[in-house]
Amino acid sequence: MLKAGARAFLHLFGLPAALLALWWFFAARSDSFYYPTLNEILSAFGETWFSSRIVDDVLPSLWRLAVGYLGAVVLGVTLGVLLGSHRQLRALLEPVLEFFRAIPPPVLIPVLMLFSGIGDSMKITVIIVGSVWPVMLNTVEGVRAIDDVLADTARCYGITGAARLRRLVLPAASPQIVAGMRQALSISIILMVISEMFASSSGLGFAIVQFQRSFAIPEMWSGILLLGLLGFALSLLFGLLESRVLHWHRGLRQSQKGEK
Amino acid sequence: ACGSDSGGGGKSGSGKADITLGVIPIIDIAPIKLGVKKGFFAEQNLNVKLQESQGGAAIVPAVVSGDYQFGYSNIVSLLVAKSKGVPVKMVSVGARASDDELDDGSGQLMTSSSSINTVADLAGKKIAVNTLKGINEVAVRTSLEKSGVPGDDVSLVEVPIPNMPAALKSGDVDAAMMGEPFVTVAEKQGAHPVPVSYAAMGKQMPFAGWFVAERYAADNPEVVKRFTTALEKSLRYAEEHPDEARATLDSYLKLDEGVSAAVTLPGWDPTTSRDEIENLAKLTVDAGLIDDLKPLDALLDQ
Amino acid sequence: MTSTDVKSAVRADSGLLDVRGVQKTYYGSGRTVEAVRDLTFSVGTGELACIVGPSGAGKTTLLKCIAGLLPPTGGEVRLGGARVQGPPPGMAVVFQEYGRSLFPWMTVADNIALPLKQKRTPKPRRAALVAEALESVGLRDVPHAYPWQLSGGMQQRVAIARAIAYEPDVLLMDEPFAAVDAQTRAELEDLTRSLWRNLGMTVLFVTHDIDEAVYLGQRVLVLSGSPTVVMEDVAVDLPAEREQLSTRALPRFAELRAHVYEQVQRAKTFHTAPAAGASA
Amino acid sequence: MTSTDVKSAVRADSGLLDVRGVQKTYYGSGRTVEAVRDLTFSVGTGELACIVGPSGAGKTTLLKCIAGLLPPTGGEVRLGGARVQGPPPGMAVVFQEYGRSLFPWMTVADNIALPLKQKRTPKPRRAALVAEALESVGLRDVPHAYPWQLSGGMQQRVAIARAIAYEPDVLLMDEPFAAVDAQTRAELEDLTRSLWRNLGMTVLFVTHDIDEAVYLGQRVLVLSGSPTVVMEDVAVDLPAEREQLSTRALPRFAELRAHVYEQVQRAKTFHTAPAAGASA
Amino acid sequence: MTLQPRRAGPPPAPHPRSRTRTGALPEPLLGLLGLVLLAGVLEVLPRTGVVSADYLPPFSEIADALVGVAGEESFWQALLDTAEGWGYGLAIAVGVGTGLGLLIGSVEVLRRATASTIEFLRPIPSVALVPLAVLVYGTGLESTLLLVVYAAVWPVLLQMLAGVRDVDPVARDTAASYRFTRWARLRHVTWPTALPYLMTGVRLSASVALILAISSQLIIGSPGIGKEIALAQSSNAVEEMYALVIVTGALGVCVNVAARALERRVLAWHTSVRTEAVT
Ligand SMILES: Nc1ncnc2c1ncn2[C@@H]1O[C@H](COP(=O)(O)OP(=O)(O)OP(=O)(O)O)[C@@H](O)[C@H]1O
Ligand SMILES: Nc1ncnc2c1ncn2[C@@H]1O[C@H](COP(=O)(O)OP(=O)(O)OP(=O)(O)O)[C@@H](O)[C@H]1O
Ligand SMILES: [Mg+2]
Ligand SMILES: [Mg+2]
Repeated sequence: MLKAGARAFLHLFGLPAALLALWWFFAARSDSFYYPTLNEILSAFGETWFSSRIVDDVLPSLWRLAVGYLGAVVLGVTLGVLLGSHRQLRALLEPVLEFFRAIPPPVLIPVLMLFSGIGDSMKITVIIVGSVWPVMLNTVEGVRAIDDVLADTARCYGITGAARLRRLVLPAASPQIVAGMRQALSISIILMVISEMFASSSGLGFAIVQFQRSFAIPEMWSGILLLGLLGFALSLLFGLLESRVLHWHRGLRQSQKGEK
Repeated sequence: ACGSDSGGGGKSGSGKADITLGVIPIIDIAPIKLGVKKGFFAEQNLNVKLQESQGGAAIVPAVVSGDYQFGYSNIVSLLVAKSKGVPVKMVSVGARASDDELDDGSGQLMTSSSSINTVADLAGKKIAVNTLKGINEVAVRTSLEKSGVPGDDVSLVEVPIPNMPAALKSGDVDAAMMGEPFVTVAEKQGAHPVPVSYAAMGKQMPFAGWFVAERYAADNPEVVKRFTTALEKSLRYAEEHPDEARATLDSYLKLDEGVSAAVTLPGWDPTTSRDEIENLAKLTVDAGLIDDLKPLDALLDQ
Repeated sequence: MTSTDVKSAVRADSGLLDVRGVQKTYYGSGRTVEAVRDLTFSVGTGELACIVGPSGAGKTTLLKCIAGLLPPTGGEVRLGGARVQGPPPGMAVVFQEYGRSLFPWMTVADNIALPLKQKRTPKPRRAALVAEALESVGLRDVPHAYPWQLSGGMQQRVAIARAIAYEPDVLLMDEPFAAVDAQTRAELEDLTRSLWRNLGMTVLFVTHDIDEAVYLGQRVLVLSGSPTVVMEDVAVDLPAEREQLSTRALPRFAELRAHVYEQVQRAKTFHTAPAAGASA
Repeated sequence: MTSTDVKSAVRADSGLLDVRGVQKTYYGSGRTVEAVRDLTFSVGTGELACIVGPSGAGKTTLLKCIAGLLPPTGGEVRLGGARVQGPPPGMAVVFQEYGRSLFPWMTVADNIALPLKQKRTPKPRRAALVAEALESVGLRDVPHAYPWQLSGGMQQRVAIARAIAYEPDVLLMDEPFAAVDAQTRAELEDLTRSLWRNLGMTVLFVTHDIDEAVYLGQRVLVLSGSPTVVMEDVAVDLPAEREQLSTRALPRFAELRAHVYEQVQRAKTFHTAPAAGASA
Repeated sequence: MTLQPRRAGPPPAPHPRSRTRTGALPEPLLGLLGLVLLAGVLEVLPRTGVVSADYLPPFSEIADALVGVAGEESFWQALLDTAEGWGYGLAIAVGVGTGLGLLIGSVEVLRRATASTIEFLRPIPSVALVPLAVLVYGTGLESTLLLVVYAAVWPVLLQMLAGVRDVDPVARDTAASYRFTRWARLRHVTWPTALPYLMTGVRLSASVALILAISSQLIIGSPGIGKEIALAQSSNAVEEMYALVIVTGALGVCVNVAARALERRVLAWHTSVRTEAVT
């Protein structure tokens, strides 16, 4: 038991620790202004984030992130199911969606500002608009790849409409949907940062940009560190969700390995 | 990459030197374009290449790393950078405020709201600035304090300058600190200026400058010298021939018909005096962006 | 035609199945297969007909056309007077690919209960039906297991349990007992017959086991090799009460068995160019 | 032990299969199943042994343990003297889930050729083997089709073709003829026997068809219901030359058949708690 | 489909494409229709005053500007520069992501050991790395490439990891029982299974790479469409800016068309493609 715990710990922190050590080693002998030593970053981290910034910057960011991410997931799955199950609709809309998908957020944001102002709603819109794609594309592909025998079975037994969606389409596509959601998670964080670079006065991204602009480089790195930690923490949470939603898939895929 | 001799970036001496300048595509840098065209840099045996970036995020590291030899920035950012120990120093003034605190092409507060006419009317309002913790913030806070309004009695938000007219019109912000050509654009759309501007901080006050990496300046004093000489000549020429400077604008900006004739040009007197810059530095200290005047000395010294 | 219309039409004569000139060609990437050439037959309400034919003859294809899952290239299928254009209500299908027809994200019990939920069977009745169906296929112990935790034969029996719990009017079964052991198979055969007689369903039963076809059916349809036509329609004139040992011991059983066997053997070489349809 | 060691050991007595006290328990999400309790038997080089047992008895599990695909929870499997820890060389398996064991992204011919490529069979020989194997399972016409374009029985025959083209020393087959029609089945049975006799392979053949087990095997191992033990090891003392009609007509065949049938019937209720007794 | 039952005889030879319902347009036309509708919306929105034409000009004016832009040689040079940064970046990202994905995905220990690091690195925005990139690589192509690759590698890597996990156990066992070498297993089992996932990953990456190529030009000012956009922005050349944005979007549409065509070829066997193909 203890051995398994130790191994899990090693897996979680082994590589990060090694990388940090590398940073430590190289930063210590570089005199570049832009690579502060790990010491500086860590002390900046403490000073910067264990302060009122938690409330002023981190919490608003997290709120936008949560709303934006959930919005993207809901929208992505909805669109994905629609496009995945209706070939004609997909043919009609795919080019339009691909068009928007290719437009960089820094260019898109000004346009969005025209419609949604410069408040939180704009930032949430940016997060949604940017991170809906992995969810949507994966859902489309997941829905398209539903096993034909399974689909026939559902049709025969009159499993249509909402029940079909809930009992067949979503579960069957869930491995792909979850893969898309995982992608979208980090993209949401990135877009949270990018959206907060525009018309903002609070937020994690805002803070990082300010640090960058005011040449507070250790603080900036500490912000990036925080982003990474945030991503890591959220991915752990996500892992819990994943193991609930996909436990059948795990089981199915590992069933032949026997134990575990 | 341009130029044939191996001195790219140039060792000191009077040989031909390739230099790359990091600039922002705004009207302030018209003299350089003009100067290059006029051959003032070639006279100094300098082969100049201009690299346009969006702002300090790319220019400062590029200068520090030696990818660019000279960079253009507002002085407040340079002071802040210096206060954090960024190894750069300023070699010349780049642009100055105008004489009219209601007509400054580089930094002028505009509003569409008819109820805002004086600085005092701004109390409690939302103001868009290009970058927080930068020169615009200093300008706004300084003007407010001067008018007896507490400097923090407004909320500042960051909006890129090109988006300011739209933000003004939609009422997302009450006023916006913008530069040309957007001052002219906003004016055409019915906005009017409020006496908050670079000129309001000090008429003809230098607000932007050219900087080099400390190491480069130490290794290539000769090139720096030649650069400043050519630069001075260019700035003076532009100052004295505003029509030619205006004509230059159309060569690197894609302005609408007639805009280049209408925009307000900044001042370009290159004379660099510590006192003038110290004024701005003091205001920067007052606004809380730097602690004291030490960065100023470091920026100008040697 | 609205779905209620279909429903009432089906109720009127819910089992009468009419296959008229059904033809099915698969057009695939570079491979065109005429799987079914021309099938015409009908199965009366409450009849139990078995279908035998060589592997690849098009039995599964036929069943899918009847179930409304595959549009025939030519001809039509009518059920209770209405043309089949999608899966008609009150029909259950046991697929040959039993493993893939179970929802891997649901437990065995949920797999069986889901179609009942769709039929709006009340909850207590549903639970009873699920338990009963599992019991009757000999899987009382596994309601909470997932399909992929079961052996092949167990999975197949779950698919059967799902179909019988549904209490369909028309039951289509595609080699439903292929993966179970001999004894279970015999039990399931008897189960099928008793359900059929008690519920008055129309049953179409595809099998490879000729003994099974004769033992189970009132008729045995012998299909030719691909491209498929009905080669013979054998009426099974065995007594209605059948019992594994005694019925199979009847001389008539042996006769019928031999006859069908002969037909199936002939089926493979029925067409002059036996492989013509399958070649690309 | 290096893989060359294993290889040479296997070559020495490549078919001797020794199953010693194998025990296998599946630990799943909340469901723990003791699939195989204690199996001990051995199959000599070049022997053909059939395995019968109730559905869910653990036949597939046993086969996977022998193939080195599943580590037994207890006991061990030895092949040619060496302990099986991964799939040994020269072994081919026909899986019960034939449909999923074919690679859908490859044509039928490629599916069969790929293992040969792995064995570094030279190209001309490979092509010949593929064509021959397809021919012998009656699928001459479909080398360029994809598995999902084939009927269930055809897919199963492709899986068989792949195994026989491989020319293994040890052949494990898990209900390999479940989806094919009676006549094809008979042909495949004869094919299996002739290949076995010509190539001297060791064959382990799981089936539900008791006739088939007796007809094919030199021995029939009867497994009990889960948790599984070997209930009986029946030696099939029929003449080595077998023929579908005449062999099955032998009185000894009927005796053996009846005996095994009885055993299988007993197998289901072998353990004191007869969990799986179907009641319908 | 005809209503008359058919008698035996030669097959009725319906057109293989007959599945498209009567009255429906062929797919490429439908897609074009979608784009035309979008253009219509873009025309109507500013004309009806929903948004001000000063900030979002009607499509016709954007199209005019587009024609103007297309006449300039500098535009084509910029397009070429963008395509270069994007193409190289995408190629590297897809190569690295696929390779790493296969490697990490098929070695359990690696998967466990790298999971936390991957999750840590992914949410770091490329734009935050601008100073770093400039410091190390200057303002040329290398910087753009660094930013593009950093952002675009994750979608491919993650999709690969998910795809590698999805291998059917029976297929895996089959490969194992025939003693496929590690390489053969990768090549013939893992790779085809992960391919559909990878296709999605590449499509995601392609747009991420394009976005980053343009954004980094926008910020760093290395030559390309992004720089042109920045210039148009700072000159208030609104129509021209949107014209360039439309070019960007069109690039995205092209990638998708190519990806779909590729998919029809390489995934013809996959359920998603084959069930939609003619039946
Ligand atoms: N999806 C498909 N695409 C192309 N051809 C197909 C498809 N499905 C079946 N076929 C072909 O149609 C023919 C009939 O197949 P079908 O599955 O109906 O046979 P079957 O009678 O059920 O055979 P079996 O007893 O082996 O299950 C076969 O030749 C097969 O190759
Ligand atoms: N992956 C698995 N996880 C959990 N339990 C399993 C798994 N695979 C098989 N079992 C259980 O192990 C027992 C034996 O299964 P196995 O597949 O070996 O039976 P079998 O003899 O092959 O049956 P059949 O003749 O029906 O194929 C069954 O009770 C089954 O539920
Ligand atoms: Mg079939
Ligand atoms: Mg089995």
